[in-house]
Amino acid sequence: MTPQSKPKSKPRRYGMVIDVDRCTGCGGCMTACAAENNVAPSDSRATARTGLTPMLVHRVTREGRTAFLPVTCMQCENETPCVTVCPQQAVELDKATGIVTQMPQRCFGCRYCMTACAYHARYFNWWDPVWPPGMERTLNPGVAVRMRGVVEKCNFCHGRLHEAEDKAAAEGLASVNPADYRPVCVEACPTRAITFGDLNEPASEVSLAAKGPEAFRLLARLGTEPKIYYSSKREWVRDLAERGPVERREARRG
Amino acid sequence: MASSALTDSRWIARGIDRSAAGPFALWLTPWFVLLALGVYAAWRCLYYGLGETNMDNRFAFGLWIFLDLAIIALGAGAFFTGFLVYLMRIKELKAVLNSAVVLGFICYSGAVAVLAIDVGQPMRAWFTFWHPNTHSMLTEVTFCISLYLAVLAFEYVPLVLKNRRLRKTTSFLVFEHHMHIVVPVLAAVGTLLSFFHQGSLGGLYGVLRGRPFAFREGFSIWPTTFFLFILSAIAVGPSFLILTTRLVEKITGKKLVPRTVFEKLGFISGLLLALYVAAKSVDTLIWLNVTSPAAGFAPWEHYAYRPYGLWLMAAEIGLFGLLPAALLLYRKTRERGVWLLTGAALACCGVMLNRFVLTVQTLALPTLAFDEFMQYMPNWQEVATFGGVVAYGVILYSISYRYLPLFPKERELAAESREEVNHVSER
Amino acid sequence: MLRPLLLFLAGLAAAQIAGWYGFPRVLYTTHAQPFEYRHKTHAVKSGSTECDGCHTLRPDGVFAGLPNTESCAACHPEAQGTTKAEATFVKDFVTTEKEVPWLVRARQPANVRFSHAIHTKRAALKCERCHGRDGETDTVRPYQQNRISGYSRDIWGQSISRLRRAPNEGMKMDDCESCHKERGFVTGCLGCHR
Amino acid sequence: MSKTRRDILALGGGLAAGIVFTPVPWKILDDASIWTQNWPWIPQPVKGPVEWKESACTMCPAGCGLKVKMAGGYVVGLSGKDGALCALGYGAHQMNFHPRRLRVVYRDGRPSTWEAAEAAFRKACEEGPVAVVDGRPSRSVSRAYQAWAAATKGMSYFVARAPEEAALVPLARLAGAPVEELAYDLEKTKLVLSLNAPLLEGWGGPQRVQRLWPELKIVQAESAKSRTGDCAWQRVSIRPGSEAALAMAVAYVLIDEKLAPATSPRPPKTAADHARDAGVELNTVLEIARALAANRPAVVIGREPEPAVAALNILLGAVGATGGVVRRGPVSGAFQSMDEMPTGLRAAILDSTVPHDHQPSGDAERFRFTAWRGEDEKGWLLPAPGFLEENPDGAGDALLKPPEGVRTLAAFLGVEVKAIESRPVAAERPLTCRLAAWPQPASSASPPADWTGPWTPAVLPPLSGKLYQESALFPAPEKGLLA
Amino acid sequence: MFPNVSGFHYTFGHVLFLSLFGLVIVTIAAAILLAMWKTRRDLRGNHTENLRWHTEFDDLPLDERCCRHELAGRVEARVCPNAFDCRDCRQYPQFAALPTHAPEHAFGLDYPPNRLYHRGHAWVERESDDVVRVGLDDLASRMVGNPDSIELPAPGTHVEANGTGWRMEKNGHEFRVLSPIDGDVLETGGRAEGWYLRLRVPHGDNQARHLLHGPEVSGWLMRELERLQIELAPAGAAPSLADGGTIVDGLMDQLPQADWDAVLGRTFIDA
Repeated sequence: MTPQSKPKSKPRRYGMVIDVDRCTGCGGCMTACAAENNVAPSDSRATARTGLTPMLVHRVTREGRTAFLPVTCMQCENETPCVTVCPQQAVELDKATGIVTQMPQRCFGCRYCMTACAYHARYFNWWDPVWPPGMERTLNPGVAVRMRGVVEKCNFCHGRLHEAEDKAAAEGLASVNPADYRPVCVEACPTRAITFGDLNEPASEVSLAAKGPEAFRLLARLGTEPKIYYSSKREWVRDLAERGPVERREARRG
Repeated sequence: MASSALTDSRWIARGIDRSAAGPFALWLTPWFVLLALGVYAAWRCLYYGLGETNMDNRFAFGLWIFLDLAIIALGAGAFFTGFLVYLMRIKELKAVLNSAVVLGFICYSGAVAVLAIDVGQPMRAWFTFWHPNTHSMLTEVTFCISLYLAVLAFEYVPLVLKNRRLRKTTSFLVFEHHMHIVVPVLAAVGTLLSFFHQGSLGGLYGVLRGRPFAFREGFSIWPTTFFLFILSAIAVGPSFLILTTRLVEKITGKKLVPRTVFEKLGFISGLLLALYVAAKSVDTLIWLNVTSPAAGFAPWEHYAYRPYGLWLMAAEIGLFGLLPAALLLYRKTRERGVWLLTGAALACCGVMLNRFVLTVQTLALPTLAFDEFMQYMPNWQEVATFGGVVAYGVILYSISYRYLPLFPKERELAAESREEVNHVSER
Repeated sequence: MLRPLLLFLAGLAAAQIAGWYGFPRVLYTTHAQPFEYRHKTHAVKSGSTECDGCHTLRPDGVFAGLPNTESCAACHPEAQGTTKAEATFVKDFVTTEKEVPWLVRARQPANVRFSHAIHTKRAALKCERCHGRDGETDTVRPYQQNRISGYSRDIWGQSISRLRRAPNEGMKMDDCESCHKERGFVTGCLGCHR
Repeated sequence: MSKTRRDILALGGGLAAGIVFTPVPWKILDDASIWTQNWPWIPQPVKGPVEWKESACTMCPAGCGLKVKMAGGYVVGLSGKDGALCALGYGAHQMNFHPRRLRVVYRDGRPSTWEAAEAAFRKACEEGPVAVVDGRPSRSVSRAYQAWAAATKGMSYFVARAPEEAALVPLARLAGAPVEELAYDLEKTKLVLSLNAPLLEGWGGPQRVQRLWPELKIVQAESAKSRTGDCAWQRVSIRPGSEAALAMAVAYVLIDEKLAPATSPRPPKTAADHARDAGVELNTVLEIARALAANRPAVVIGREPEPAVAALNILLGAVGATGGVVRRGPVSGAFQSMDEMPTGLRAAILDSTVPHDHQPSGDAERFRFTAWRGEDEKGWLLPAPGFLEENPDGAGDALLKPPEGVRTLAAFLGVEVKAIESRPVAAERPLTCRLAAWPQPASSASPPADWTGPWTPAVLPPLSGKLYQESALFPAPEKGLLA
Repeated sequence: MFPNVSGFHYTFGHVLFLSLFGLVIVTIAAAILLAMWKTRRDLRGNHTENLRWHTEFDDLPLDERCCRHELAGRVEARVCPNAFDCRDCRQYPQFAALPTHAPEHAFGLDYPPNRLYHRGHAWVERESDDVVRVGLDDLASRMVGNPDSIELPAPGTHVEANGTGWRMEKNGHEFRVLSPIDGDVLETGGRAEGWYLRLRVPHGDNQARHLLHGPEVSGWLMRELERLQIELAPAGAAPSLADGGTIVDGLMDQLPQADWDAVLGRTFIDA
């Protein structure tokens, strides 16, 4: 091994804190995500249940109050359901970055991981991707286009991570300069509701925000240790972390 | 007429009467039509992608997986009868063994065929063998099922070679003879494999900690559903054999298997079913009081959504569990053909309901506090594809029944009945 | 009993010949390069034997790949020598300002992410490690394409069995991985796939 | 079994057994799966070095600054130069290839030719009068239009005002200032009373209020549920078309409670009556009024031009005050809005920056330059350069080469465009205005009850709203996830 | 899955999984190969005829496998354990010693006592001490009547007891007649001659021990006739075939509608 190859970059744990109180549900993150990650315009036969929305903003209303929760892959860290169930190692928890990576070219489309995901954050390519003639020239070269019959999800804009790594390598840096890498949804949020960074850095903005009193995680009690945190000053929003008692929901449904 | 070259009488074993070629072809025709339809639907799914089906991102598994699980459970009769005959040495079950093997082969090959369409990229299926993730239940399933299918095929071979015409070829005859000698080994291996994949099919859902409705704690890597699936599968396997055999008897109007064998099967089925119900009840209690709350889900909320109410659980344990168990265990009912059949039918429905609940209800229930309960209805492509598999099964079974000795006792039973007739005519 | 045995063996042999000798020839199609190119000559003439003399790395770490016609035209505004190849180049590409449609044997598919920067700068690998001694050749090998997968033959490597192949032969994932293992740089899927 | 059959079996068996020990089955298996990973019919991104350019977004009048990611001569990604773009902006580069992209001349929905269009326009000019309508008057090209219009007989220059600007017209009249010079000083505002104004849905530029929103208190009085209402500090639902009523009710209370100058003229009816007209409780009105008073600087924003709103702002003292409506300028000059077009125009020729929902009044023959076809367009549709296919300023070169058969309005008119060297800096100027009598309320139109659409596309060619829906945002147009 | 394949790690899981998988495959393969190898061996050494007979014997219903001594009434009930081959039956002597009670009665059929009978309805008559004649017994020949074709082994071929003796065809039904005894064909006859084969049989006293004679024959005939009666009843055979009435010659032509395929199969023990 050559000296240049040292020092090895120390493992990172990329994560997010989404300030629900700042989300206006404008959907910028969703289109930005689709454009960045070469998600094709949805098929004419597609429905809200068969579309590809690696980043999906849920509109939640309770007793007239409204909140918008952007939901994406939670990058679970413990017993990552999708990783453990995939029969052919098409999903893995990347040791270097803590990103749960979905490899469409290894995936054979059994969709077991989708049934395993509690957040419905995984999407299946029910059709071949089709762009209007010529529009394929607007595809982002940093991300491979998925074919039909495979599962895809948020990989934290790995294309941008690669660019940042190349840059770091060219500059002779051991690891990525934090300023060079952030997923497009973070950048696309007009209210800067999303904080992104390395949770292994105790001083990083994201680590601090994640430790904040208003921070919470969705379905944390499943014990999968998601790396996407939410925060809100509103208590009823924080209640959305877990499913409340039956009665309350009964009332809400009825 | 027997002598005319048109008929296939030379392929049909001596002394057992089968309908003439014409009617047989007539019987097969509708099934071939259904098969053709199924093939067309399957082709659409492969060619245009799975958007052809009604599955969606929430219902990533649909009708196909549900029915696969169901028929594989029902097909368990194959390995279990083999196990009983060769390892438990219950010789009288030989009367249904051949039929069981064919049924098993049909169920498994059918299931595998549907799976090949169900996955989005069949051509990459072999990745599972090349880069297996040993932590995945699906890996276990894939390995065991593919191997067991091979075993079933090998168990099928001697059966085929027993055909009247083929056995005229000396080498076939001899090979059949020796295959017959090694079949117990295959049966043993088959038992091992089936044990594991029936289990891991259950494990498939038990490990989903993201789906508290299905998630179960367990022993080492295996959740309790692993063991429940094995138990339920071997419990209904024999029942399914009873049903199918009686059905064949009804259709052909022949006695194929001694009544005692049915009762034996019924008893075994009932016994295991009782065991299963007991185990399942305990498991359910633990799940309701420990596992589900620990995951942050109020125990009863899983049943708070119509139509999947508590009645499902009640039906699973009571109507399709205790009742058939009782019917099959209690001698008087067991010996009454009607009750025997009812019991067997209920048992089979029970296991199907169980597989349905685990596959469909699991996905229908919301997990996030702000997502909602969803419904799913298969479309014609899905139904037709599976119909094709059913047709394939019927066709293969009919042909096997016609040309192969599925029921070794048939000849004797026929002779007996002939004697009876004769006595009557004498009196 | 002997006759069938012999026939069986005959079949066995036939299969071996067809599989090992015939199959590779059927599997790949061969395409000639646009015109003859001599790395050696250029190295001598330009006096630079370093690959990155022409195959440069851009500051943002992206590998520029093959030099474009413009940069070649710097030395070849018109034919310098007498070779037919050069004449073709000047006539068809320099004057028309078209890029040469080289058939790149080492091209990886779109789902592969390979950073020359990381490998040549951080890991300080020599180009030869993967590309062999192409820089010293007197000719460019024709491009062989797999009929089924559409890959360049160099991805699989020349030897159909992939046994006993040169260290730089083969650019399949396993090749990348084994090299990474040797150097203790085990990356996840994300490291090399996009 | 016959001898030949046995021979065939033996040979076949040998072949079958032998092939297993050759690369054939295994290599084919491998290559077949690799084939599925690179299906020829799956589009591949363009090859070529990536480089970043700068430009401005032309999808809506806000004109956000862009960083443009380009590869192989195509735009392959966008990001905001200062702050984020909107949901539409991030997909804007795909719009050039939208199925509804206009590539040939259309007349009354039927394909036609440039020659025919030119002939028709020449004829119209002879018969006159003709109007040139511009969407963004501050560009260099606008200057060229103005000059040309001034120099040509029977030719006049109009601008299409963005709705939020149009809403200020009544105030401008009262204040006697050109509406172009008026602006909301929202960056310093503490509370906004919005009357059906879609503040968070692209109002005043897609991201303007978004950015302020976390610190800005919004009281959303709306007659149709909107996302702004969802995110507002307070949501008040009012009867459609009763913006004026609410404004007057609030004004009445302000005066009553001595929260406004006592000398101010009172609205025609009592607070209670106005509240009833608006369909809200009286004490809701009280709360609103007190909130306005308590959170100064506060301002009232109407969706439509509404004198009552202007009057209320004057009472509030929000006119000419920090965080209210301020006057900036001088701008290049006061323009006539196309809403004030005289009747009897022979023809109107519209620049591609004119939103499709702006139609010239009367039966003037219509020549509209646009990059995309709307639903049904009367008159002439003339294919214009699409996104980044012309310089946002109209002068200088563009990042993308426009397709064949596409022309700019400037080229069509044959005016030559000079880049403006220096633009006047917009300096604060005093703005004073007092209310003599309570103005006659206009019959303000409220948004339809089912109005859910984002504002940004609403001011754009209709199809962009469509594309917005087609984008991954709403896989099923009818089942909008946010709707 | 295998070492050096991407994704393989030397973890307990992988190794265990791999070895289990391998073990199972090996077991299956071993079983199949064993069967193939044995097949090959049997095909080499030619006791295939014998093997065929054994498999067919195993398929026979129990009541058709009854021991000759049961037929003779020496024992109450006994199922033959070694495929009607008394030559190497250990218990044969002690059973043969027992007294018999069965009446000798030929039911109007011609069963000369100087002949030995095989369960496949062939008889053996000794010419000299190493030459025998073999023919079709009365019941069988009456049943068949005039066969459409006969396929006899060429002189010099070796036939085996319970192996194929010769083949016949009648009304489209072809069936084989089991050879009652080991021997080499000297000459072939036909229906006209009244015998079908002349065989040179090896020396040895118990060469013919497995053949029926005396009371066994009548007991056996009794059962055969009963069986026939039952089988032919649907086709309208005389009800009292067993008692008194005899079988007309060419029964197959008389009752064409009967299921002769089955009847022949059981008569000549041909699966």
